[in-house]
Parts: sequence; structure tokens; C-alpha cells
Amino acid sequence: MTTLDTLLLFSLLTVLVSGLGVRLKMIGWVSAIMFAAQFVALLFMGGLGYGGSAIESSVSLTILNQPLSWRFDSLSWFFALITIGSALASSIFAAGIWAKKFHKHDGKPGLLQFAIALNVFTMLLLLASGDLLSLFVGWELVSWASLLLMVMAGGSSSQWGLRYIVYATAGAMAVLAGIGLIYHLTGSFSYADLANTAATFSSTNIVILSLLFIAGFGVKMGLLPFHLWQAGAYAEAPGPGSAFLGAISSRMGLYAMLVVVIQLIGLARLIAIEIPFSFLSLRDMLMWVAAFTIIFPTFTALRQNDARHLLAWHGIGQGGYMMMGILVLNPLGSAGGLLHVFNYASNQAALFLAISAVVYRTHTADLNRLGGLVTRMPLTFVVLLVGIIGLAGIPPMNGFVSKWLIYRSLIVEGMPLLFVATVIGTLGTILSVYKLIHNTFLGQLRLEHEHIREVPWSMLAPMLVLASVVFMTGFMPGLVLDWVVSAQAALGIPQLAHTLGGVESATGNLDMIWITLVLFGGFGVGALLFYSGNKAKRVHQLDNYAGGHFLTADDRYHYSNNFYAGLMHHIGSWYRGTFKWLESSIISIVSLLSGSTQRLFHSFHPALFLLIAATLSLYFFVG
Amino acid sequence: MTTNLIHWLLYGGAMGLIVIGIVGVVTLTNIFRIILALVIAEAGANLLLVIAGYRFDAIAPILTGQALSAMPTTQIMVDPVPQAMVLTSIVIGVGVQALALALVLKVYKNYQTLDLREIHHRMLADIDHSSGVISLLSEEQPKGERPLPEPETKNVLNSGGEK
Amino acid sequence: MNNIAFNVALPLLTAFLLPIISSGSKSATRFVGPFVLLAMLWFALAYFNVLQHPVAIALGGFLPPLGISFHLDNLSLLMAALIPLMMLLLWPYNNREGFREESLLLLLAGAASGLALSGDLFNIYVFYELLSVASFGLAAANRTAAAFAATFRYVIISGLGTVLALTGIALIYTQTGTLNLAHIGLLASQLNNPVGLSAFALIVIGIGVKAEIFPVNGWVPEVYSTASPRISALLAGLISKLAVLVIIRLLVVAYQGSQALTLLLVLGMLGIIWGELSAWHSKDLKRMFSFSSIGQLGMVLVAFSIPGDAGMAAGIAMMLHHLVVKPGMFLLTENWNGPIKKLKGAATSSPLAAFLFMLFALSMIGVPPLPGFWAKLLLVTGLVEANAPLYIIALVVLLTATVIEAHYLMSTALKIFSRGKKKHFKKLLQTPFNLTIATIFGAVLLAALFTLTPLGNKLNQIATESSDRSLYIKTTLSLKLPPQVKQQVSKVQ
Amino acid sequence: MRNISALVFASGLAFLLLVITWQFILGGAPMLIGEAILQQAAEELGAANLVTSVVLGYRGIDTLGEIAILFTASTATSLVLSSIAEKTSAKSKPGLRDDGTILASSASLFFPLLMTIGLYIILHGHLTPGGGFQGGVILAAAFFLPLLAVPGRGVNHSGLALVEGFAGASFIVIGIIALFQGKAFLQPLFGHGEMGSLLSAGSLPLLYIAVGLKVGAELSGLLANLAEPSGNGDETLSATESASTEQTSMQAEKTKS
Repeated sequence: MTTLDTLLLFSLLTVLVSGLGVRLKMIGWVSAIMFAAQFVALLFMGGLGYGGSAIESSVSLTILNQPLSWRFDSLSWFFALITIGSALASSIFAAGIWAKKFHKHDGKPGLLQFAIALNVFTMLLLLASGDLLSLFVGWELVSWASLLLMVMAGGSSSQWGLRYIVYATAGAMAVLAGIGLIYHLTGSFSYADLANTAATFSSTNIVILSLLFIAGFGVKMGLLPFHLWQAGAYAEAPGPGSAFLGAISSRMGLYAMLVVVIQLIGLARLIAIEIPFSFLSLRDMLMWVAAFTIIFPTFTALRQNDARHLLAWHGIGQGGYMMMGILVLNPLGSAGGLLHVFNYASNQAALFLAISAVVYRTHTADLNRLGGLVTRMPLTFVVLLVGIIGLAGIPPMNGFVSKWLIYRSLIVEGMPLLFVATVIGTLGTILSVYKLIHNTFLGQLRLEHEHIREVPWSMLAPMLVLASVVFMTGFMPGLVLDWVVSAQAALGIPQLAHTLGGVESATGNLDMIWITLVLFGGFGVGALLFYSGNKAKRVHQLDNYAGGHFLTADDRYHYSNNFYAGLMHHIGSWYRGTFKWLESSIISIVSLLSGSTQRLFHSFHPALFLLIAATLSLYFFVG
Repeated sequence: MTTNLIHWLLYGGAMGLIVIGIVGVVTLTNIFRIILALVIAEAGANLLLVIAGYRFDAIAPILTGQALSAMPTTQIMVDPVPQAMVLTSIVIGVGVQALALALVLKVYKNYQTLDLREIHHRMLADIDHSSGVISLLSEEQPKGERPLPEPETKNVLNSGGEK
Repeated sequence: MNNIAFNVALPLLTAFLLPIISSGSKSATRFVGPFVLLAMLWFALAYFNVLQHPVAIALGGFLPPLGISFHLDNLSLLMAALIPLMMLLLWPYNNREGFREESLLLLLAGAASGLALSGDLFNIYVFYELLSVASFGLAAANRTAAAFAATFRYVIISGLGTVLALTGIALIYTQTGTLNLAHIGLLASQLNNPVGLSAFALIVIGIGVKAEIFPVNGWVPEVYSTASPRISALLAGLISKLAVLVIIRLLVVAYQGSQALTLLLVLGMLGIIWGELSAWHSKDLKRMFSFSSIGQLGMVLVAFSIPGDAGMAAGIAMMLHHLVVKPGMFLLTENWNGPIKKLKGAATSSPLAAFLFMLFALSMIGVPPLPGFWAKLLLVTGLVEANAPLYIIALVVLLTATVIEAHYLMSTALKIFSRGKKKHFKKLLQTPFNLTIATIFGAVLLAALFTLTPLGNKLNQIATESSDRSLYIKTTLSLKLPPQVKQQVSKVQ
Repeated sequence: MRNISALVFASGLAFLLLVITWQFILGGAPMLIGEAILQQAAEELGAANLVTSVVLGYRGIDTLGEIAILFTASTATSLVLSSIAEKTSAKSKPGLRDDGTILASSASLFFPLLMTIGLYIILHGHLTPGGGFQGGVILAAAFFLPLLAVPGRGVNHSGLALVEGFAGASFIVIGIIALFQGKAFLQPLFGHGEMGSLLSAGSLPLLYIAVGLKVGAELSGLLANLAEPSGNGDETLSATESASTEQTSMQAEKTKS
């Protein structure tokens, strides 16, 4: 019984307990405790975070002559840490008072806990996969488990769930084809065989394999043009569920891509393959896909009027950063990409939980119906503020570190156009998160929100913990970079030289401790100036006048509708409905074809087909 | 050569019957005639089978006269196996035809027509009806009233203003 | 005292006597059938213990190829055991109308057993016809106008099919002068010409009517949506597989060339495309399942068109999987037969049924670790291994079809699981009887999930055994050849 | 459109079939098992009619399947038609409609004649051309002739059921008896007897009697089932109606072409 077995056993136990006790009131806390136990079990494997060697599971199966095995290495451990961490935060958030209200509104808090537990278990199975077959099994399980989480809210979420599962199945089938091809080429599903023989694959095979795998895994990451499902599916889940999904779910695609494409096949082969009639290599093309994945969804996020959808759209764009960083394939870039997985998960979980807290009090996530909540929910505001600073990649939060690494790597490798693209993406992020915080917390408080209070501690605690994680890992990125470097080692790619405060290498230096101290020093000076001046007089926000008129609660002096109208006027047509044409044209083709195929069965004389079939098959043999 | 030609004609006749039967089944619309066409096709197949055992200058595989005592017989006989098979397949054909006729009776009783097209139409409508699906075919024959889409009562300006 | 001939004789005998029994005692009519089926099951299972290697049994004591022989190997015995099992599950225990349906079911059981076991081409044809006629009767047993019309169309196309099959058999006879499959296998070289291959094509198209092969399956949606769910389950689950079994036997024994395989592959591919696309378009469960059944049978055909053991294993796995899943699904259509749109709230009214639907659907899509996935995996690896352009196209078709399948099954599942109006709930309640049977199918599926390793080993064993042509020939013809035949055989060779 | 494509494909099919035929004619069809059977059947089974040896001996199980098919067809037919039968009995049953004394009495006259011929053919099935099927059909004709002559006259269905049940069962039971004697299923019993005499060929004549009775009963049942509704008044009307629809459909086709 290895430590990995213990972890998986705990995880399975969580699934079983939360599944059996789905109707119990206390089940939320029970499962939260069990998630904590999983977290502890994961910490027992902490050696993996600092370069320990891989841990095998003692369980292995042989089905239809195919062996299946499971093991954990530093990369798996890094992703598992994020998975269980975000699950723990979401579970605690959902366990307390939130569950009661959810239950009152016809929700099933027990089912939510069960769904999260199931997701965690399947994700751990995927992360622990020791061969291509167990990878695929884990992959499919993750896909279907997240469907449960997505559709459990009912209503419009089921439509998004359906869309998701069709995309996911398509992706899975691409992966299956890829795995089948590998089986054909190597004669087995084992990682070792693939790694050993990958060098002998022909270029055509490499192209087919990488396209299949990147399309397949890319569906889950929301790579363009497979991104249409993601935002709605994540956003329409129940609040803590969104937080969990948004934080980690789509990163599973990244994990699988890292294992198969980077670790086993090797990026070098991708760089070597030129796309005919262009100046690009296969790798460059993928980087441009990543770049567009950053830009389009981010600017789509700008247009959203639902806070949850806005955040979920960002999830897609941030995935593009991770992919971009990893594809650069220098120590800076891949470290940036991996680090961004962690940073983004902490940001996104904090943001979604904060938005859930707002929804908990106000019953809406519509950005046009909120505003001015900062006076009523100050702590939630702080969490959201920390989160959006991190998401936008502004110092001193952790998002800055990872984005800096990615920018730096692009500059070092001499890819200015891609650098500009990522910066444009960041610009969009900043604009849209500003819209988020402005429309919810700043501006005019609505009359109906006059009496709301801060959310209870059971919800605040995980949010605050996450916010402090966002800050601490921004302040001392070395904490996480240790794990990232171990993961790099596990992947077999060049590792980053780092310190507690950041990076110290020939290609770039960054010391976040210094930057943060300077920044806070600046803030301190500013605060000193502000508070040493005249005392401000506190008035009610309606105790005011404009244009000679006193304001009433009916007057909207806080313009939140049609945000960024001017910008939208200029760029709106560029991305509106990006790639929706692809989806809808596929749907119309399928429906056209299926209509005509069914006609055949409706034709009034089936014997004609018998005649035709007989004639043609005879012709095939005789002619 | 003559033997071959005669053989070929025989086989060709059987094949021809089969094809005629199939064409009949496919082109006819009266279901009773379709059964008859099926009978023709079956006859063709049976003929083919029995020809497969045919020999020139051979007698029926029945021992008579002196042949009874002089076993095994010296005279050339035709192959008895196809004959036995044909016996079986004819009886099988009878069974199927009887069942088909019974079905024709019932179909006629229910739909009052022998036209396959009409029957098919009515059958599809029945299936659609029993499964509660609005028939594709009903588009071609509207039945008087058709429910109009509900008029938009919401004020578009109000709802649009909020979004 | 154990003879597999009982599996044919006993149900037929009982069916013959059933009218007489029923005039005596009504209750006896109802119980004699299951009793006979149990006996059949026992006979079939008893052989599994004895059987070390395939055995041939000469009926009437006449040695093959002169007489008719039954070929007993793992595959045919498996089918012979599955037939009474399925019949027992789908038996009309609550039918109080008379003896006719029971009688037809027993005849179906006898015919199916004969079909599974027989090693003689014409005998197979006879049993196939018996099977057909019995299934016609059962398809019309609902006695609605639509059922009669649908059955009539079924009879006609099936009748034409058997004409073609009979033509094919006659052609084979003219080429080889024999009807015994093993003997035909011995003379297979004479069939590897346009005439022999045409015979194969005619038989495939003819028998394919029951196997729901692509262009000759026009009857499927009509019959399945007019017959009662039990009968649809039986036809889709069991009978179609038996027809496929005939094609496989012929393929293994006599047609190992690539041309015959190509025909199956193309037909299978078209079946997948047509079936799945039509299922996507259908608006009620019964027709959706019938179309998806066509698609699934197409997959089975594609699997069998892969040369060698790999294809055989994949095909048998797909076949068995479909045999469990599709009947279970059809049983659920009893009270869910309205348009899919109106299934809202079905999960609330009968949660078990909704769970079963989800289970079957997931397995059919091929979600690991359910058995459907492993069957599909075998198929995928087989197709890739076959390594020919057409097989790769088949792979693409298969995977695309899976996506379509996932879409329509999941959109139905989401309807079932979404909340509906309370007043509909009663209507959507499943009948306990059908639900119980469907639960058994679900339990079988789950049991298969937990015994995948031994099942896989057994599957491989069956596949190697039944794809071994020389073993088949040796088994039957080792029963002491009559001297004349020996002479002729050596002359021919 | 459908007709044109049907004709095109059918002519293609016909052409291909003829090509196939031409190809195998040249080789000449082998007669492997046929020859072997011709040589050893008389010795093995002792039946003068070698076709009978094949039908009941070498391919006995085919014959079993075949009578089972007839039984199935008749069961299925009565299942299909049973609702009509119920309706007819619910309505006032029309009295026997006499279609003429000559017809009726000649039908009764023929009855014994046909019975005799039928039984003769059945009994001599192992010696001369003919046998259970042929004789059975004549038996059925014997029963059906009076029904044609006097429509509406009922048939004794329970009697028929008894005959067909027991005849079919005895075929199988004879087969099973062989099994109990340690032989194979359907293996002929008893000695061969003197070839060419009535009491020869072991149990084959017994089997043929079973087959003959079965076929006779089955066919009469089938025919009676099909004929019964037409004994009803409104059904005769429907028959003329069907003829008229046929005509109209023909006309419709004509106008189309």
C-alpha cells in the first residue's frame, strides 16, 4: 500500500460517503473533512514537489490483455495539489450556510458535494495514469464526471452541458484515434514504448498524432475553435461548482497534452515539421492558436453581462497563456505556463467564490443589476480585488509572476508578434475585470441591496484563504516555483533557476519580494498623505445632487449598461460570434444529412434498396 | 455446346423468373400482386435449385424394376438432394405466402385499400400518432387549423433596456 | 443422456403440443414454456463443462457431409445458451390471451437454437425461415393496423431476401456440390471466383434483412415501433445476432478473401452512417433505438470485416454488448413512448428507469470503464491494426458516429433528468414488470464490468477458436468420411 | 422514377446473373454428395425412393424444420386473423349459404376419393414419387373442397389442432426414441425390410405419415382460417371492392405512364 494508494482510497471513500449520504444535512461538512484528509494524504507525498521520484500504485489491472497501471510523479502531484486545494475550498464554501439556502431553492447540496468528490477522484485517476489506456479511461471519466457537475443546476445549464458533452466526446474520439494509431505504431499502450519509439515515427504520423491529441485535449482546454462550450457550462453550474470547474477542470487537458505531446512525443519533432506554403512550423501554428485563444475569448468576456460568464470566458483565455508558455519550450516559458496553472486556479477559485457570495446575498449575477456593494460586503470586495489583480497579471499578485515569465520567454526567444498578442490579451483582461469590480462593488448601491450584510464566515474563510494564497505566492513565488521546477524535471524539459523571490537567471531577473515592498512602500506614503489631510465627511450616496437636482433612488447615475461602448463600436464586429459559424454549420450539415437518411427509411418501397444492393454487390464481385 | 446452351437457357430461365419477381415486388403497388410477384421470385429460386441437380439422360432417383435387386444401380440418376431441398423450400414458401395473405386481409380490413403507397402513408401516420410525434407528412396535408406562434406580449424596449 | 438436439426438438415438440395443452389447462400453458426454456438452458450449459474442443454431432446418424451435422463450439453454445436465457427474460408471463404467442416464442427458440448450432447451409436456411415466420407472427402480435402494415412490409422484404439467399445457396451448390459448411470450407478454393463471391453477396444481402444490414433494413423502424417492446427487444437483441452469426460462419469457413470482407466493411460503414444519422433525427424513443440498433449492427459488421482473431474478438464483444444493452433500452420504451420532448420529469417518476437508461446509454457510447468501451476499444485497435485505407475510413466513421450517438442519447438523458410537471409523472411511470427485466439487463452489464478480465480471456479463447477455419473443417469432417466422398475430395484437391 | 430505377437495376441484375450462369456452366456442376447418396442410400435406408431417403433420412431435420414452419405460419395466421374471427362470431353468424346442390354433393363425393388418394400417396412415399407433402396437400384439398362448395361451413378447428399437434409431436417423438436407444436424433428405427415392399425402409413411412397428417391438417387449418372471413356477408363485398380498387390503381398507373 503506497501513499498513492492511500490518496486514491481516500478519494474513493469521499465519493462513496458523499454518494451514500447525499440527502444528509451534515454531508457538506463530512465531505469537506474528507477533502482535507485527501489534502493531508497528498502532503504525505510532498517529496514529489521537491524532486522526489515517482510513486507507483500497487494496483494494476490487465483487461483484454492490456495492462493498466497508475503512478504519480512531480507533475501529477503539482496538478493534484491544485485539484484537491480548489475542491477543498469549494467544498468548505458549499458546506455551511450556503447549502441551506441552496437547498431552499430546490438545489441538492449533497449532490454538489458528491459531484465535486467524483470529479476529484476521476481527476486523480487521470493524473495518476501510468499508460495511454489508463490515461484515456481517466480522461473519459473526468469528462463525464464534470457533466454531472455542470447540469445539476437544471434549467439552461442542461443545454450547455449537452453542448459540452458533444464537444468532449468529439475530443475523446480524437484522442482514442490517436491512441489507436500509437498502438498500431508501437504495439502497446505503455508510455515507455511510446517514448522509446517516438523518434522513429514518420513526420506524417507525428503530424496526425499531434493534431489528433491537441484537438482532443484542446477541446477540454477550450482551445480555439473548440471553446464555445466552456464558458456557459462552467458558469451555469452551482456557485462553488463553478469555482471548482473554473479553477482546475480544463487544466486536465493541459496535463494530458503535457504528458503525451511534450513528454512522450517531444516538442522538438513539432518544431522540425514545417507547414507547407508558410513560414511556420507546426509548433508556431499551435502558438498562434494559443494566441488567438487568449485574445478572442478575453474580448468576448468583455461583452458579458453575467459575472459568472465573464469569469468563465477568462478561463478560456488564460488557458491560452499556459499553452503559449509551454510551447515556447525554454525554462522561462514552461515554468511560466505551469506556474500560471497554479496562479490562475487560485485567482479563479477566489473570484468565483466571491461572485457566489454576491449571488448568495443578491440573488443575481447580472452585472447590470448590481453595484455599490463595497460598503455592504467589504471583505468579499477585498477578495475580489485581490483576485482580479491576480487575474489581470498586475503586481504584486501571483498572476503577474507567471505572465512575466511568459512575456519574458517570448521576448528572449524572439517572438515579438506573439508577445504583442499576449499583451493585447492582458489589456482585454484588465478592461473586463475592471468592468466586473466596477459593476458589482463600486458605484451606486441599489435600493434593494440596502440591507444586505457580509456573507457568513463559513463562506468567507475559504475566500480569504485563497486571497492570501494569491498574495503570498505573488510575494514569494519561489514557494510554488519549487514545485514547478520539479514538474519540469518530471517532464524532462529544461528547468528554471529560481529563488524565493522569483527568477535569477541569465535570461531575466525578477524579485517579487523587492517589488512588493517597494509597492507597499508607495502605498504607505500615499496612505500617509491621504489620512494626514482633512478628514473626509461621510454622507449617504443619495445625499447628493446633480445638475441642480437632488438624486433619488430611481436615478441611475452609475452607468453600467453598455460598458465600453466606444471600444465595442470599433472592435465588436471582429470577434462577435467567433467560430459560431463552424458549430452551426456542422449542426446544419448533420441535420440535413440525417433528414435525408431518414427519408430513406420513409421511402415507401424498401425492396428497391434490396434490388439495388444486390445488383451493386454482384457488380462488385463480377464486374 | 448444345448441352451447355440448353443448360444455360434453363439456368437463365430460373434467373429470369427471380428477376421478374423482384421487379414485380418493387414496381407494383397493389399488395396482393406484390405477393404474387414474390411467389414468382420464389419459383425462380426453386427452379434454380432443382436445375442444380439436373443431369442429361438421367432418370429420377427412384429404384424400380430390376434396379431394386441390382444395387447399387448402374443407371445414371439425377441428384436427389436438390429435389429434397426444393420440396422443403416450396412448403416454406407456402407458409410465408399464407401468412402474407392473412396480413393483406387484415391490412385491407383496417385501411380499406390495397395500394401500398396509401398503406405506407397511413401506417406512418399511425406510428407518428401513437408516439405523439407531429408527422412530417402532415405538413403536406394541413388539417384546417394550425396553432399560430404566441404573439410576443413582452415589451421589447423594457426588457432590452435592462440588458 | 444429454444431447444438444433437444435444444431444437424440445421447444418444437412443446410448441406443437401447446394448442392441445391449452385446451386442457390454461395455467399449464403458461408454465410449460419457461420450463422448456430452462431445460434448454441446462442442456446448453451442460455442454460447456464437457466441451474441451469443438465437437460435431451427426443428426440422424448420417455422417457429414451426407447428413446434417451440428457444430458445437464455444460460440454456438454461447448463443444456444443465450437464446433460452433471453427468452426467459422476455417471456410474456402476464399474457392471458392464449397460447399462440407462447407457441411462436417456443418455435422461435427452437429455430434460433438450430440456426446457432447447424453446420449445414440449407439447414441453416430452413431454420432461418422458421425464425423469420415466427418473428413475423410476433411482430404482428400487437394487432394494430400499423403493426399489420409494418409486418406485411417486413414479410415482403424478408421474403425477397430469402429468395436471394436461396439463390446464393443454389449457386454454392452448383459450384461445390455440397451443402455442409465444413465440406464447403474444404472446397473453398472453388468459391473464390465471381460465382462463389456472388453467392456470398446474395446470401449476405438476403440474410442481412434480419441482421439489419444497411440497405435492406427498411422494416426496422416500422416494426420496432409497432411491435411491443418485448418483441422489439427480442428481435433487435437476439435475432439480429443470429443472422450475423450465419454470415460470420460463412465468412470464416469459405470466404477469407479480402473482397468478401470489403463488402461487409462497406455495408457496415453505410449502416453506421445511416443508422446514427437517422437516430439523431428521430423524435421518439422507439424509433431512436431502432435506428441506433441499425448503427450498432453496422459496427458489428465492420468489426467482423477485420481479418483474423482481432476482428472476431471485437465483433463478438460488440455483439454481446449490444445483446445486453439494446433489449434493456427497448424495455424502457413501454411507457416512455411519447415524443422525447415530453419525457421531462421521467427521472422523478421512476428514478431506477432513468438510472438504467443512463447506464445503457453510457455503455453504448462507450464510456470507460463500462463494457461498451472495451468492445469499442477492441474495434478501434482492430481497425488500426488492419491498416488499410478503407479501415481507416471506417475508423473515422465509427468515431464520428459515436459523437452523434452521444449527442442524441445525452439530449434524451438530459430531458429525462430535467424537472417536469407533476401531472405527467403518472404517465411516465414504468411498469414494474418491464423495469425488473431491464434491471436484470443492467445488472448483467454491471456484472460484466466487474469481471472484465476473465471475460476478456474467455472472449479471446472464443475468438481464436471460431476464427480457425481448419479447426471447423477438421471437427466436422473428422467424423469418418464416407469413402466415396473421400475419393471425390482428394480428386478435387 | 422508382419504376425506371427498378428497371435499370433489375436489368443490371439480370445481366450479372446471366454472366454468372455462363461462367459456371462451362465448368459443369459437381455432384459430390448427390453421387454418394445415390450409391449408398438404398443400402443404408432401404427406401426405393431415394428422394425420400434424403428428405426423411439424410436431411430429416430439414423436414422437421419445414413442418414447424407450416405450423408457425398457421399459428401466426390465426394470431393475425383471430380478432376477425372473434368479430364474426359476435355478429350474427350467417346461415349456411347453399351455392348449389351439384357443387355441394360433388364436393362430398370427391371427399372420400381425395382422402384415399392422399393416404395412398403418403403411404407409398418411400416407394414411388410423392410422399407426405404431396399427400398432405391432397388431404387438405379434400377438406377444403366442401368448404369452397358451401362457404360459411365451419371447420372443426379443435380436431385439426389435435391432429396437427399429435402428428408433429410424433415426428419428434420418433426422433427422440432413437436418441433413447443410444442412436442419434432422428436416426431411422427398425430393420429395412424387403426393399420395394410397403413395409420397408424402417421408420421412414411412419415419419411420412406424421408429415402427411401434419401438412394436411396445417394446410386445411390455414385455408380455413383465410376462408372464414370471406364466409361473412360484408367480406364478399369487400372482395369485389378490392377488385375495383385494383382496377382503379391500374388505371392510375396507365394514366401515369
